[in-house]
Amino acid sequence: MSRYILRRLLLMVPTLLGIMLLNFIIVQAAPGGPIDQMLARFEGINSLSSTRLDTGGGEVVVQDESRGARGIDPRFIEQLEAQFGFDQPAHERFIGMLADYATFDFGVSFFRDRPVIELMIERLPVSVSLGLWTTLLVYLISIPLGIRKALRHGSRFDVWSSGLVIVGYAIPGFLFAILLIVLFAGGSYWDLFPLRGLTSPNFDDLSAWGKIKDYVWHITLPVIAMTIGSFATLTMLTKNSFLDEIHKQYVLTARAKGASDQRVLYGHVFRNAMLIIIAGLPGALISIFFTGSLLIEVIFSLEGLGLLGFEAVMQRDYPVIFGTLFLYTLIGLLLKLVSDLTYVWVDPRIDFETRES
Amino acid sequence: MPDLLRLEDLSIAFDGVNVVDRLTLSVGRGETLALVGESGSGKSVSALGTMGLLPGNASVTGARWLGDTDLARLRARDWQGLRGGRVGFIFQEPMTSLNPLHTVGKQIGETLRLHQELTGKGARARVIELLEQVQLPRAEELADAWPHQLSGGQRQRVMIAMAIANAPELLIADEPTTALDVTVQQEILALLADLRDQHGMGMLFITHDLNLVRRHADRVCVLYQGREQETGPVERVFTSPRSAYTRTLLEAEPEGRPVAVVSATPLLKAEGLGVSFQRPKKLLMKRPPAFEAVKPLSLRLGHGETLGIVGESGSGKTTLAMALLRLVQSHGEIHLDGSRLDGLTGGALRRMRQRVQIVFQDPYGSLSPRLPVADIVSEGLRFHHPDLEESEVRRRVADTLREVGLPEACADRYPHEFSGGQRQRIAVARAIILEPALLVLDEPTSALDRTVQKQLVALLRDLQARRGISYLFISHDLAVVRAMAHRILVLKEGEIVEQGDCLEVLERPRSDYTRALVAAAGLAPR
Amino acid sequence: MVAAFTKLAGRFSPITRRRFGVFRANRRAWVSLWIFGALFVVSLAAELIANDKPLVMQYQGEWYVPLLVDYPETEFDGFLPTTTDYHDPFVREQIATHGWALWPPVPFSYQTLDMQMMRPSPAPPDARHWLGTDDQGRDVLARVIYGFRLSVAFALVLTAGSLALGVLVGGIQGYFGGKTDLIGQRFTEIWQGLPVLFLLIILASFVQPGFWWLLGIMLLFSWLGLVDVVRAEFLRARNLEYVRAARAMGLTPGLIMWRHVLPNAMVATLTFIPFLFTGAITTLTALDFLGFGLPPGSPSLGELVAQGKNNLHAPWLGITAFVSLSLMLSLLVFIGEGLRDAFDPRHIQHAAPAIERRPADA
Amino acid sequence: QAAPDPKAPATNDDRVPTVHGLSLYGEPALPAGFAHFPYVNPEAPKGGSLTQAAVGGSFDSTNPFIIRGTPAAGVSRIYDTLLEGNPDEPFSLYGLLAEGIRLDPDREWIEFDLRPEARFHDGEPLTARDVVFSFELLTEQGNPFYGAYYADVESVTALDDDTVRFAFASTHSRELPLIVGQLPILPKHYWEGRDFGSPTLERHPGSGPYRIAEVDPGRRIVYQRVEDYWARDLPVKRGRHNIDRLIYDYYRDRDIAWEAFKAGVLDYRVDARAATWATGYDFPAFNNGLIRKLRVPDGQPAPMQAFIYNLRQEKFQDPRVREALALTFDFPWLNANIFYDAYRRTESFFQNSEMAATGLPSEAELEVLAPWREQLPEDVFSEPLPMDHPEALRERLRLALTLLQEAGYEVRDGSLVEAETGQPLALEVLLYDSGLERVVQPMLRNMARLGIRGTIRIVDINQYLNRLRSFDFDLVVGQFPQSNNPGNEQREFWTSDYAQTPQSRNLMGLASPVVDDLVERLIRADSRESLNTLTRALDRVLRHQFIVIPHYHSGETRLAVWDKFGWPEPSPQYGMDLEAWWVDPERATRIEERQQGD
Ligand SMILES: Nc1ncnc2c1ncn2[C@@H]1O[C@H](COP(=O)(O)OP(=O)(O)OP(=O)(O)O)[C@@H](O)[C@H]1O
Ligand SMILES: Nc1ncnc2c1ncn2[C@@H]1O[C@H](COP(=O)(O)OP(=O)(O)OP(=O)(O)O)[C@@H](O)[C@H]1O
Ligand SMILES: [Mg+2]
Ligand SMILES: [Mg+2]
Repeated sequence: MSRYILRRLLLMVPTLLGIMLLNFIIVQAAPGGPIDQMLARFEGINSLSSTRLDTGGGEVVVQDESRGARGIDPRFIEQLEAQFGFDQPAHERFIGMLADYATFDFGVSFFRDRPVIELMIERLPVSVSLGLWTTLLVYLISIPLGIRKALRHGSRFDVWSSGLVIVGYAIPGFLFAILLIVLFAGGSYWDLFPLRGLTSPNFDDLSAWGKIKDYVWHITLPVIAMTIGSFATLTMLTKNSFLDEIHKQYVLTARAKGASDQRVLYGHVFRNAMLIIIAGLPGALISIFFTGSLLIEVIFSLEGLGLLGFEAVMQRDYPVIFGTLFLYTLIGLLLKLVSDLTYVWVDPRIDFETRES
Repeated sequence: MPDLLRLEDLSIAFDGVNVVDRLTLSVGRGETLALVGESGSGKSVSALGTMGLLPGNASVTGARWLGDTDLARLRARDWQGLRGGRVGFIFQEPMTSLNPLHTVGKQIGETLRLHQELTGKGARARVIELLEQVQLPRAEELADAWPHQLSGGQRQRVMIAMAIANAPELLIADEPTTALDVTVQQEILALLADLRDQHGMGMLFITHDLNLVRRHADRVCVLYQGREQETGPVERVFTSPRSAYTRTLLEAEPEGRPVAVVSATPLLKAEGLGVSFQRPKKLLMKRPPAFEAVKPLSLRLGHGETLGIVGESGSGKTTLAMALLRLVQSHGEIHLDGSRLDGLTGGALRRMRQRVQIVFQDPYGSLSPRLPVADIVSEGLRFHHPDLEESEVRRRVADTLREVGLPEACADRYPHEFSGGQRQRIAVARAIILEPALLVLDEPTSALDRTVQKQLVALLRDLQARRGISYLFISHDLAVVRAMAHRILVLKEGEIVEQGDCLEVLERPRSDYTRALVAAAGLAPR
Repeated sequence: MVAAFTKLAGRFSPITRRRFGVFRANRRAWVSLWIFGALFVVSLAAELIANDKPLVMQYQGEWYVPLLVDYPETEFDGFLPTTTDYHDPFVREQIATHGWALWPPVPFSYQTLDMQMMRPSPAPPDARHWLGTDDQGRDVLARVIYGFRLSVAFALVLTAGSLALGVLVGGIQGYFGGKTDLIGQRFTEIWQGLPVLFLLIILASFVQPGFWWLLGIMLLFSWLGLVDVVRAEFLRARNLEYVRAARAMGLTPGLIMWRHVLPNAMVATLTFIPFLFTGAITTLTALDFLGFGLPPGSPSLGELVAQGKNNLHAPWLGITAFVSLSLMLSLLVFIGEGLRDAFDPRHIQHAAPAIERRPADA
Repeated sequence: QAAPDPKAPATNDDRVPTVHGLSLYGEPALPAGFAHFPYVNPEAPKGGSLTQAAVGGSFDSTNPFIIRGTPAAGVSRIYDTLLEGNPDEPFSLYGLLAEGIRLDPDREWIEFDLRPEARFHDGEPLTARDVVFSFELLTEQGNPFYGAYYADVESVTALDDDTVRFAFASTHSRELPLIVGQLPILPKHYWEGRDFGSPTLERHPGSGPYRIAEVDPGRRIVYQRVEDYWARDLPVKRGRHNIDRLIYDYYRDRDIAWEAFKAGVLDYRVDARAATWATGYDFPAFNNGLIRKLRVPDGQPAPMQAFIYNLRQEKFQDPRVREALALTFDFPWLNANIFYDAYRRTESFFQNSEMAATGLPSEAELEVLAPWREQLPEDVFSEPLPMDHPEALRERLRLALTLLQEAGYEVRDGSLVEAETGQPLALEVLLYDSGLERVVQPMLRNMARLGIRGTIRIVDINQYLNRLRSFDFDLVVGQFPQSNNPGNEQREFWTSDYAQTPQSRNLMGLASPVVDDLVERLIRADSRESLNTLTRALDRVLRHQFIVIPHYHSGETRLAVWDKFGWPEPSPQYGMDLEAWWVDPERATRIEERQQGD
């Protein structure tokens, strides 16, 4: 096994390389680079507000009137190119980037002029908060619910709980988020929760308990909005895989031993049914932590990694794009390895090494 | 003294089809009641029904009493205390009945914990003790093994250990010794008898082995097609059976000998074939030496010949068979019909496989749960003979099913809807329908009653005579081996202790082990 | 109809019949299937239900079939030599005085702007627009009908495609294991790392991404979600006894995977189907958001969601989108459950609990 | 003409009088020694706070002068400028940092006498060296915009501690001296030795009425009124900067900001959407009279928002085609059905101002246009403005069809083709924001009725700009913002020099000698009167050429505020001055109880 792990770890290097290379090529090939972005700023067009994450309502176009681009000095463009390193050929830039990445130096954002790593660390609290609580809630609710549904397959409880999670899934998360805000944070109905942010402005002055309360108070709505859609798949997955297992002979054995339902389910069936749930975990985690919360972040004016990555793409902020990509990929690969190892831990019959002829 | 277990007019139906019809029986304290009967007659179902372990589509009616407890009115919580505590249950198919993801020790430990609240070191010691009681070799090591690392007989012993762990009042043993060689069988039954005598344990002993009934049961109840034929003391039933069915049952005994081999050109030849399994490595420790399940050995099997493989449970019979078929990693040479089998891969290996078929020791596990029987049986045929017409395929499936004694109507049912013996026959049907050149049979008759056994043996011999099939026949049942095998090979701890002509070995065993085996078998003289 | 079905089923093998029986016995699934089928069939005939042209009409004694033929307005004594706008008050007036017209139940198509409406859009539901209008003055009901068709078609193809690819790749990796798995997985990882957004941007610089383009691009990536679970299930299943049995029989790996492993490793896949399906629909939404969606004006449920977001003061937009989506998903999940039951060999009708909570024989 | 020696001492001779203010044309309206701007409330109470939303994104910089980083909203207010504008006049500036102003009558240089009491927030005096430093800093290291904006400034010299002189390279621009007065002054002692080019979040000192109090990127920025602001009693500042705390809360989503306003987290809201303005005000706070809606007239020319033709394309060469296409834009329907009648049609390029042409050309205009009579269509001289186009859609279509037919098009098989070549007329509207789709779709639909195949193409912003740069479009939506003092920028808008310059505002690629001439004359106009004549003439020429399909404008700012503010009424003529608002302490306490804190 340790040989296998070592091999997997070694293989991460070419995998990462491949991903970075492909991304490098594709990103460069896409129309509109950072220079164009800079030029767009002269036009008074902010590439971020022009995405459809937020349309002004389509009535009037807003342009900054004072800053007409009065013929941009070509020298300035050259200067920008040099600054961004575009005066070097692509392959040299790529190699340079890799060399930096090898030492975990992710460079400096083009537009924010701050180290990428710093930007990411700054965004971490939001992403971790959302990701952690969402994952916890979803798993803590969906799995027992799924099990219960499996037990009562076809019952009325099964039907209405299915209905509930499905409806939750079908509600577009961002609409739900807005609904929550209108209902519970806006000025029209109940004004119970804050509208934005992770903490209050006076967070630092609060007592420890006050801090916790403040944090919970802020995180409630975003987490609800994020989880609402996530129950369905996991619940149904749990239910179905339990249904699959629950009739197996070993369950009978466990019952013949006098084990209670709970014990049978959680002690015996669970482990057997858990495999696919684990299999889906790395993907779910990555998306919850790094991308899944984009719209929620926008709506609750939170600054998380999802937004960082998206903005970087829209702005063509290459260092941030590649930095975040590198990190997500690396974490993704590690998570995958961990989940593979959990397979073996859960089901000792699984082995990766033997090859089927 | 009130009976320990009393069933009155127990009827069981699946989706409206009656499989047990007004069965009445009782088991007293310290008494062994043997439940015998044809395969598929409802023995297992009755036992499961008694304990409320049948699936939801079964309806159970009639009175069931355990001592003063009315089982028909028991609440879930009370069942929990009863099962595994007052009543031990040994399932018929040990290979599939263990939780594949828990170690053996943990599964036995759980029983202890549930009913004796024994945990930690104490539990562990008791587990080892139990495993030793049931004659499991290397008990310390195997307690940490997963079920799939155990041989069939070993798993069965784990089941038994689990059932007796809490010294139950009543033990329901559904074919508890089918996978055990006769010597171990003896000891296990002695152990059970011990328990019976010490704790006054009552035992419902389901079996098809009449020898065992004769030796170990007090009373016997004969079932036929879900109906009770007769019940009475063993002596009486065996000496003067009242029902016609009992009589046929008693008379049936595999007999005769296979036809002599025509050509002795070897079909299968193995040279220095060995299999070893890696033992788990403890953290920071050096890896212990691999466990040699089959030590390098050589064997040969001629065209139209049957080689019987017998030996202690856990001696490597199954592993050897698997190795010969290239289903486990092995080393050494294997020749089939003159060509090397080891080293073959892909298509070439697959083509070989058409000529070599196997009946697994664990029929339940080897049947795809989501395929109906008709598909299971016809699959190989359709694949290897794609030119066959649909009607022809169907006809041959029906024929084969009939030949192994299964009603045609069962073709559309799923494997789990059968009795243990029926499943075994499905597995046999699947193998013989292809008419291979070599057929490996791993305990093909363990779950069959004498009548069906006899029928099957006759069928196999007939096939051999007609098609010149070679058999590799693994069994604990020396009577069946004698009826099937030309030559015999005795395995112990992965090594061949003896081989030679079947009758020769059985009548004049040379090694001590064989001698003990033959003696324990108590083969009827012929 | 039901009888015909039953008769048809009679010609199948008993096991199929049995499965069919189980499926039918699940009333929820059965009804869901019918509703879904009906909705889809209806939406296929969307042109007959929601259209801005009369189906047939008579004008000055002559017959016209505007549904099929484009008549210039000059035909009705107007001055425009181009296809008639039958909502134009002048044309309406002409038809009213010189003939009659049979309109579809919803007299608007998905892109009809209601030029005669005299209240601001988005307008709440009323007799003219049963589900109101969207922020461009188009009839929401008509858009839902067409959008349902488009979205379902998109989702159907995408789901089928990603299912096939995901199961294939995941299955091969899981079943063969070893090097195949090791290398295959690295390739999927690299593939997964491709920047979809940038590919879309590049694509959008060449073509106006239409239905098929989006489908293609999405198909390239949507299967990745399935690979891991399928692989895990295959990794486990390949060690099971019946798979070994199948191998011993000499079946090809493909066949073993297809007939033995897959049916028993389908839990996750089957569960995911309805979600993949609706996921495909919401993918369209997301793309619309980022501006890489279907061409402007296309009726997609995703676009409706976006409208709902941008017009919070018009809740009927969001609600309609939400109701259509959840209706569709519920139907699919229920159908999926029915199918699962039908293929579950141990399915027990009128499900008694799998684990007792009452006396066992009750 | 020789530039004056920059080293020359302050030109205190009588030829150049020292004045208190400048106006683009003529004299500033307020006399020297005026007490305060006429519209302000000099007794306005000080105190309170105003929270408003900054929507869309975040900020990561408190330096608004550089190209990198996203500066925080409102951050320029921490700096003072040399001169301060009076919103009650079209374009007049009065001394703020400058106590006295001397403008060379030949407009070759300008000198400012700085007020000795001027102080930065950290107490350091503000001197001429700071002015020179600021100019150099901004033009060299700042946003390239400054370099371009002040390109005609040849040199800046500190003549002594309190006097600074700007020398100009050309004397063409009337505006330049005034623009110079708008230069923000940064503290030299602070910035020396700091990296100006990269964005930071430090609370830089300025000299203005507010300083940065709190910086919380992604969430808010707070400005605190400087209690002992050195200029607080100057006439240009009296009665202004009354509110203690100006807070910008950042929201990424417009709708959430709206909710925040409803909840009372925000005090002040500019409502950009007609729909919310018309229907959204139905929530407890509003119904209880805690919120006031007000509409402040813009006082500025409304920007010309329009579909812009790419005149480089063959198909748009014929003005009749352009006119016909413009006829398909059915504004009344749009206004009634989409915009809750919130907008007015834009007709002129100088809409909403005295510079717009109306009716028949005046004598003066005729005179201006006379030399070009040959090149111009007769309509320019004979037809009154606005153009006589029918309102009813059917009639517009009829007219459009006629025009198209005149231009050589005909309908074949339902589609409009050029009769000679058989080439169908098809066009694509290029957008980067789907929000405008609803403005475009109805027009395309009407075009379809003429047999014109119109499509919308929505691409991301980068590609959008790329395509603009390569002139690869048919129709885009664009804007021509106008100030009350059109000047140099008109060249970039209309002249042939810019027709082929990528990224210029002359997107349509207009290249007309008439227009070029009018623009040049306009820039040199020496009085308001002649300026107006020239803009009207230009407007007339442009409108008769149908170079755009004009949209609509609102002409006012729609505001909603929690009812705790007072503001000057009437609002200054040429735009609102939020700095003159104040918080009414009594109402504020009542209101703030009902508001939610954040
Ligand atoms: N789940 C089920 N559904 C339908 N029929 C079943 C089911 N389980 C068992 N049967 C049928 O019930 C009958 C009795 O089965 P049972 O398992 O009791 O046989 P048995 O006497 O134990 O036979 P064997 O000796 O082969 O184990 C068989 O004919 C079998 O086909
Ligand atoms: N996968 C495995 N890993 C480790 N040990 C194994 C494995 N499979 C089998 N063994 C061990 O190999 C030995 C031989 O097993 P095998 O199944 O061949 O026995 P058998 O002769 O068939 O016995 P039985 O009669 O009980 O079926 C046993 O001791 C068993 O514990
Ligand atoms: Mg049985
Ligand atoms: Mg064995």
